[in-house]
Amino acid sequence: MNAQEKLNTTEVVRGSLKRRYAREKRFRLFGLAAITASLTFLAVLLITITVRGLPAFKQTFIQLEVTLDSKTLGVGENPDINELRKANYNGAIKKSLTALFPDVKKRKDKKALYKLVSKGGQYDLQKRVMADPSLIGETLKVWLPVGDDTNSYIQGNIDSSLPEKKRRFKDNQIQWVDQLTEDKQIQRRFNSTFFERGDSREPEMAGIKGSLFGSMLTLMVTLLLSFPVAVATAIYLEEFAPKNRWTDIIEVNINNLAAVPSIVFGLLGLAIFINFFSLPRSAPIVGGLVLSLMTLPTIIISARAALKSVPPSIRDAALGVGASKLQVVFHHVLPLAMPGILTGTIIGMAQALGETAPLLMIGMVAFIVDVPTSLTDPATVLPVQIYQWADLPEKGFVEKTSAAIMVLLAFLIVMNAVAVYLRRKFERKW
Amino acid sequence: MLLLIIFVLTSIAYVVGRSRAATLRKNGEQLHSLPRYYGYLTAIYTAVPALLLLAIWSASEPTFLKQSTVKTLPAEVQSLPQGQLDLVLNDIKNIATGGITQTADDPLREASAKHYNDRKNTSQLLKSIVVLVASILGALYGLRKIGIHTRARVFVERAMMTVLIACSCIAIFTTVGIVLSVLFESLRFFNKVPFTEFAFGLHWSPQTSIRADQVGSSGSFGAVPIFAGTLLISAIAMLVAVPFGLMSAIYLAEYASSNVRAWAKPLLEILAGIPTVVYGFFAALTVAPLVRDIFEGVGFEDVASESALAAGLVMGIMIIPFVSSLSDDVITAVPQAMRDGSLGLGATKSETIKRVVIPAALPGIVGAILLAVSRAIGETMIVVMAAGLAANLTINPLEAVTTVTVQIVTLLTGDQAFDSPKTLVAFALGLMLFITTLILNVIALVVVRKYREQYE
Amino acid sequence: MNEEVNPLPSLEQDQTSEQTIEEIVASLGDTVGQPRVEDPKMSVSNVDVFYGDKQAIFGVDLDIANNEVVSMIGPSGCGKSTLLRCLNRMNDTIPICRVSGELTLDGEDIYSKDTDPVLLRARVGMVFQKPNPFPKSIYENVAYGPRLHGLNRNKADLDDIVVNSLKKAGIYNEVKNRLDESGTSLSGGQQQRLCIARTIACSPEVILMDEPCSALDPIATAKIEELIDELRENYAIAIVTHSMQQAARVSQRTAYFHLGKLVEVGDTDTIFTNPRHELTENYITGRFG
Amino acid sequence: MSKIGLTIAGMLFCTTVAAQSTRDQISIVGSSTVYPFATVVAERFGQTTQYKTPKIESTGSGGGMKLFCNGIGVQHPDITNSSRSIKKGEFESCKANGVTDIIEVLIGFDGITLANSVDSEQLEMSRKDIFLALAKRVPDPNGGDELIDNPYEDWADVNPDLPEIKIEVIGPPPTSGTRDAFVELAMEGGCKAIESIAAIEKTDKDSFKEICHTVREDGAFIEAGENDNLIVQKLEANPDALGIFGFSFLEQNSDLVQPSYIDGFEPTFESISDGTYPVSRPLYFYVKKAHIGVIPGIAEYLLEFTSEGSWGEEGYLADKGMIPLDEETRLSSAESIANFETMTLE
Repeated sequence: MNAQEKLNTTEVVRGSLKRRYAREKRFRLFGLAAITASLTFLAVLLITITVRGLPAFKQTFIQLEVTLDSKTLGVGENPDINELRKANYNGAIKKSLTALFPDVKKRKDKKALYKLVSKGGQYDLQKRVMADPSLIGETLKVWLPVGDDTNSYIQGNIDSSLPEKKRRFKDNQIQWVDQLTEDKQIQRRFNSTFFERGDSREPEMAGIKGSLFGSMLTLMVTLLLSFPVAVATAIYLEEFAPKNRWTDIIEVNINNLAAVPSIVFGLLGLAIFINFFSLPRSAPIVGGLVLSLMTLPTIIISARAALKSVPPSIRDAALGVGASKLQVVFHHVLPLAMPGILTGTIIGMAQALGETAPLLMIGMVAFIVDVPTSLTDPATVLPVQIYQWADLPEKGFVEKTSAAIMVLLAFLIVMNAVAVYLRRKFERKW
Repeated sequence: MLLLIIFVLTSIAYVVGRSRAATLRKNGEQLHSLPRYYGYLTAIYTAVPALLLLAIWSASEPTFLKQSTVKTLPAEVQSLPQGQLDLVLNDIKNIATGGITQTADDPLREASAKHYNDRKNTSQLLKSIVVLVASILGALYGLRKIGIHTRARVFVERAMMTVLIACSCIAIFTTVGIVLSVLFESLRFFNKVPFTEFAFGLHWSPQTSIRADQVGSSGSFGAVPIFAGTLLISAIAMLVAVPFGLMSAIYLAEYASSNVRAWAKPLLEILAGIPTVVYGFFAALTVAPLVRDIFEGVGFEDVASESALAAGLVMGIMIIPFVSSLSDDVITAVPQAMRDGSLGLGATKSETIKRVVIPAALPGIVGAILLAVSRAIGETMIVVMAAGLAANLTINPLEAVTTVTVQIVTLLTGDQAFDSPKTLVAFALGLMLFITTLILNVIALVVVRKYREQYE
Repeated sequence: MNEEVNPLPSLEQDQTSEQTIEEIVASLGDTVGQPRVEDPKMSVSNVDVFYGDKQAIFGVDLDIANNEVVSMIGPSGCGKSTLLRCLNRMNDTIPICRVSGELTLDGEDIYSKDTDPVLLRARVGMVFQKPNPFPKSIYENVAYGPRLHGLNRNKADLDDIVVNSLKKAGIYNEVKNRLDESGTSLSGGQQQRLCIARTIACSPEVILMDEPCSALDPIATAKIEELIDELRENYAIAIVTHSMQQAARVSQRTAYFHLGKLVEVGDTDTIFTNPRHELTENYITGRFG
Repeated sequence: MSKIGLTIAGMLFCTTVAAQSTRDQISIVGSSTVYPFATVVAERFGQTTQYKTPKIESTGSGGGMKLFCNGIGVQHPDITNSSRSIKKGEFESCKANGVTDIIEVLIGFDGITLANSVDSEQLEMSRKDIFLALAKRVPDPNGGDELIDNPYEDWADVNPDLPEIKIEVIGPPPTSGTRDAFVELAMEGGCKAIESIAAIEKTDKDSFKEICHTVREDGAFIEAGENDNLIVQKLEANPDALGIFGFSFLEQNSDLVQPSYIDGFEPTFESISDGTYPVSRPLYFYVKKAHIGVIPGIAEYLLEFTSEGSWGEEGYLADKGMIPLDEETRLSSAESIANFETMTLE
C-alpha cells in the first residue's frame, strides 16, 4: 500500500466524518427522545389523574339545624331498633332546609333545594340517632355532606356564567349556596367517607373501604397459595429436576403461562371453580385462586433466576462438607436467594393487585356495599371498583374514580419501590 | 384451633424424636441419620395422617350434618328437590349461627337448627378427638421407628421431594385446566356453527335473538373482523411500543450514565406496573377525545370516539417498558468484545449499535417483540374501556374496531340471551386467543433461548 | 466485561508488603534503555493513566516506528494492555479512565480536541485477545470497515478490498469458497486471522495487537506469527504478549513493563540475551511472573 | 401418584369451601340498564333494614337469566334484572331446572333518546324520518315501491323541515340491548308509516323485519361502544352528530346535550311514562318464589322497590332517571307482588 493510498483513506474518512457525527447525534437524540417521551407520558398520566382525583379527597359539608321530633321521623314512643332504622330522617332534613329558606314555595324549587344535601345525609343522622335514641325530640346542629352538583359547584367545576340551560346547577341553587357560604354554613373538609365506607350510588357517599378490603383478602389468598408453591416449584426445577422431557414440558409450560392473557385465566376460573366446584361467585377466595394461578409463573420465573444466581461454588462447598442436596438447598442456597425471590413475589403481587380482566369473569363486577370480612363474602376489588365507577352516569364519580386510581397507584408504587430497594440492597456480585 | 394443636403436637413430636435419637446416639447406637431427621420423621408421622383425617372429615362433615338435619324435618320438606332442600338448610344454618333470618320464629326450624347445632358440636368434638388420637398414634409410631434400621434422612428427603414435585405439577394442571375449560365449550360451539364459518366468515353479529322473532336471530359468527380488529389495534400498539421501547433500551444500555439508568429504569417499570384498568380509564377519558380532536382538527371526518388509534396508542405505551426491559437484557448480553471490535475499526457508537449490536441481538429482540405482541393481543381492560364493540372490517385506525377480548367480556356479561352459541362462542374465542398466544409464546421462547445459548 | 478492559487491574497482586504502589514504582527507577527511535510513527511521552483514583500507568515513554514490531511484555496487570488501548483511544469507552501525557501519531497529539477518535481508530487498527468476528458472513466482516468509512466507490472496489485483505491476512485460500458463511463458524485461528483481515481492510497505518494468540493453539499461533512478520512490511505494529518466546520471535524491539512502569526497553535480542534491569532478568528467566 | 394426591387435595379444599358457605344476603344479577336503579334500592334497603345490602352483579340481561335459571339453591341468584321481558326459551329452561315459580316485576321504563349537543338546533322528527335516515334500504325517493340503498345524506333530504346537516348518528352496536330496543321501537315504528313496506308485513313478515331492522352501514350510523359517557363527549365535540342513549344519561348530562322531539314529543318523565313518547322500553326484574322466606330479606326488598318512595313519581328512582309506571299500574302490581303472584307465559 503506498503513501498516496494511505493519504486517501485519511481524506475519505475525514470527509465523511461530519455526516457520520450528525448521524450519531441524531441517533442518540432519538434514544433520549424515546425515553423522555415514555417518561413524559408517565408524568402526564399521573398528573392528569392527580388533578382529576385530588378534589375527591375533600368533601363539602353543610351545617343544618335539624329537629328530630318523633312526628317528622314517624316513630312512636320508645321506638325499637327497626323503627329507628326506618324512620324518616330525610323528612327532618327537608324540614330544616325549608326553615332556612322559607320563601321557597314552588314544588320544583323545593326539589332543587332538597338536592343541596346528599341523599346520604339521612344515614348519618340515622347512625347518630341509633347510637343514642335519646336524641329524638332534640334539635341538633349537624354537618351533612352536600349533593353531587353542589359539591362540584363549590369546587368551581360549574361555570356560573354559562346560561342556566347549559348547567346542571340552577340559578336559585347558586343563590342559596352562596348565601350559605356567606353565613359560614358551608365547609370543605377532608373526605373521610371515601376511606370509611363501601360502595354507594351517591358519589359523595361512595368509598373504597369495601373494595380495599376485598383486594386485601384476595391478595392474601393469592400470596398464601402462590408463594410456597412457586418457591417449591422453583427449587425443584432449578436444583433437583433431572433434565428430561417431562421437566422440559413443565418449563415451557411455566414460561408460556406467564404470557397467557389474563382473561383466559378468568375463563378457567369460571369453568372450573365456579361451574365445576360450585364455589360462590364474587368471593375473594375464587378471585385469589384465579390470581394465584396467574401470578404463579411470574414468581416461579423470578425465583428460579434468584436461585440460579447463587454460584455453584457455594453448593459445592456445602456438598463438600457432607451435606445432603436438600440440606444444601435449604441451608445455603435458599437463604441467599431469598431477597431475589421476595422481589419477584412483590412484583407478582403488585400485578395481581392491579388485575381486572379475569375477575370480570367470576362475578366480581358487583355492587357491594358491605365491607367483606371473610373469604366467602361477596367482594369486589379496587381495580374492578374503578372499572365500575368509570361507567356510571353521575359526574361526581369521575373524580372518585381518579381518586381510587390514586390510591391504587400509591399501593403499587410503594410495592414496586420496595422491590427495587430490595433488589438494590441485596444485589450481590459473586 | 385444631390446626394449632396439631402444630404444637408436631413441634413436640419433633423435639421428642430428636432427643430420643440423640440419646440413642449417645448410647453408642449407629444411627443412619442425624437426630434432627428422626425429629422430622416423627413430626411427619404426627402431622400428615392427622391433617389428612382433618381434611377428609371437614370435607364430609357438611354432608353428614345435612343428612342428619334433613331427617329431623317433616317428610314433605324432605322430599323437596335438592335445590330447595339446600335453601331450607341454608335457613337452618343461618338460624343456628345466629345470622339474620326470616323464619326464626318457626319452632320446627328452630328445632332443626338446634339439632344441627348439637350435631355440629358433636361432630366437632369427635373430629377433634379422632384427629388428636391420629396424631398421637402417628407420633408414637414415629417414635418407635427411631432406630438403626430406619433411614430417617432418606425418608424425610423423599417426603420433601414429593411435595416439591407435586408443586411443580401445578403449572401443568393449570394449562390442562385452561385447555379443558375452553375446549369442551368450544367443541360444542363448533358443533352448532361450522368451524369454517367461524374462521373465514366476514360478518360478526352474535346477537342471536334478543327476542325470538328478531331478524338474523341465527346470528353470524364470522370471526375475521374481530381478529382483524385485534390485529389492527395490536399493530398500532407495536408501532408505538417497538420504536420507543427499543430506542429507550438502546439509550439506557449504551448511552445513559449509570445514574440516569438507575433512575430511568425503575421509572419505566412503573409504566409497566400501572394497572390496565387505569390505562383504560385514561384512554377513554383523555386520549380518545384528544385523538379525535386532533384528527378532526386536521380535517379528517368520521373519527370514531373509540378509534382503534386511541386504544392502540395507549396500549403501545403500556407495552413500552415490556419491550424495553426485555431488549435491554438482550442488548447488554451482547459481549463487549463485539463492541470493541467495531469501535476498534473506527465505527462511531451509533454505527456500532446499528450494525453490530442490534444485528447480534436481533433474535432476542424479535423474541421480546413476539412476547409483546402476544401481550397486546391478550390485553383486555384498555380495549374494553376504550375500543368499540362494532365489528368493522377496516384498516382505518380512526374507525372503531373490536377485539377478541372485548367480545369475550361482552358476550359473557352482555345483554343478549345467554343461550347456546353465544356463550359458547366466547369460549371458542378464548380458545383461539389461547392458541394464538401459545404459538407466539413458544416461538418467542425458543428464539430467545437459542439466542441466550449463543452467548453463554 | 472481559479481562483486557478490567478497569481495576489487580495491581497489588504480588505485593505482600505494605508499601503503596507509588512507592514501589518510585523504587523501580528510570526506564533502562532507549525508548526513542528516529522518525517514530507513534510516540508516547510521559503518559500516566488512571482508573478512577488508581494509577495504572506511570510516566511511560515509548516510540513505535514504521515497519517494525514492538512487543510489550510483563506480568499480568502491569499496564501493557492499558497502554496499548490508549494508542487508539479504546480506553475512551471506559468512563472512569483518564489519560495524561502526550501520545502522538505522525506528530499529531491524538488526545487533542482536534483529533477524532473515529478517524484515529481507522488509522490505528486493533486486534483483540479473543477473536471477535461479528456474527455476520466472512465477507461482511471484512467489508464492515470499508463500508463504514466509505472507502469503496462501488461493489467491485469492495470485492477487491475484501479479497486483498483476506489475502494479506493469509486466510483467503482457506475461505475463498465460503465467503457467505458466518464468521463465527471458523476455527479460532482462522477467526483471529479474519479479525486481522478486518482490521487491514480499513487500510490502517498502525496495527495494535492485544495478546492475539493467547486463545489459540500452537499451530494457529505459528500462522499468526508468520503473518505478523509479513505485515511488518507495510505497517507499524505493537503487540502485547504473555509469551516471551513469541516476543522474541516476532518483534524487533521489546518493552518490559512492571506495575505500570516501563522498566526496560531495547532491541529484542539485547533484552532477551542481556537484560540490564534486575526485574527484566527475573522475568525472562522465568523466576517471576 | 403426586398428581392424584394433588387433585384429591384440590377437590377436598374446594368442596369444603363450597359446602361451608351459607348465605344470608340477597344475590341479584342481570341487566346493566337496570343496575343503576337496582343498586340505589339495594343501598337504601341495606341502610334502612336489618338485612345485609344485597349483592348486585352487572352481568347483562342474558347473563343474568342464565344464572337465574340455573336452579334453585343457595349458589344461584335470587333475583335477575332485565331490560326486556323473559323469553320463552329462558322461561322453559328455568322450568327445566326447577325454577318454576317466578315473580315478574315491571318496574318502569327507560326512554331511549336521540340527542345532540345543546350548541346546535334541537331537532323535531318523526319515526318515519328516523327510519328513512338510518335504514339500509329505503323506498326510492323518486317514486316507486322499489327499495334502493339509502341515498340520503342530509337530514333535509329526508324531510325538508329538518335542517341541512349531515346525517350522523352515534349508537350502540348490535350486541347491545339499547340498540335492539331502538331498532324495534323507532325504526320499525317508522317503517310501518310507509305504506309500501307496511303492505309487505302482511305477506312476508320476515322480509318486513329485515327491511325495518337493518341499519345502514355506509358510515352515517356510527357504532360506538356501550359507554354512554363517551357518546355524550362525542356529541359535545361534534354539533352535527346525534347520539342514541338511555334517558338517565340525558338527565345527568342535560347541561351538554338536548333530546330531539320524536313524533312531536320530547322525552320527559311525563311523556315517556304515559307512552306518548314512542321510544321507551320496559324494565323488569324477576324473583324466584322458592327463595322468598328462605333467603332473608327478599320480601322486604320487593316491598322497598315497589314502594311509592322509590318507584313512585316522586321517588328516588325517578331522580336517577327511571321513568315510573302510571299510578294505577303501580298500585295494582304492588299488590300482586305483595301476594307473590307468579307469572305464567301465555
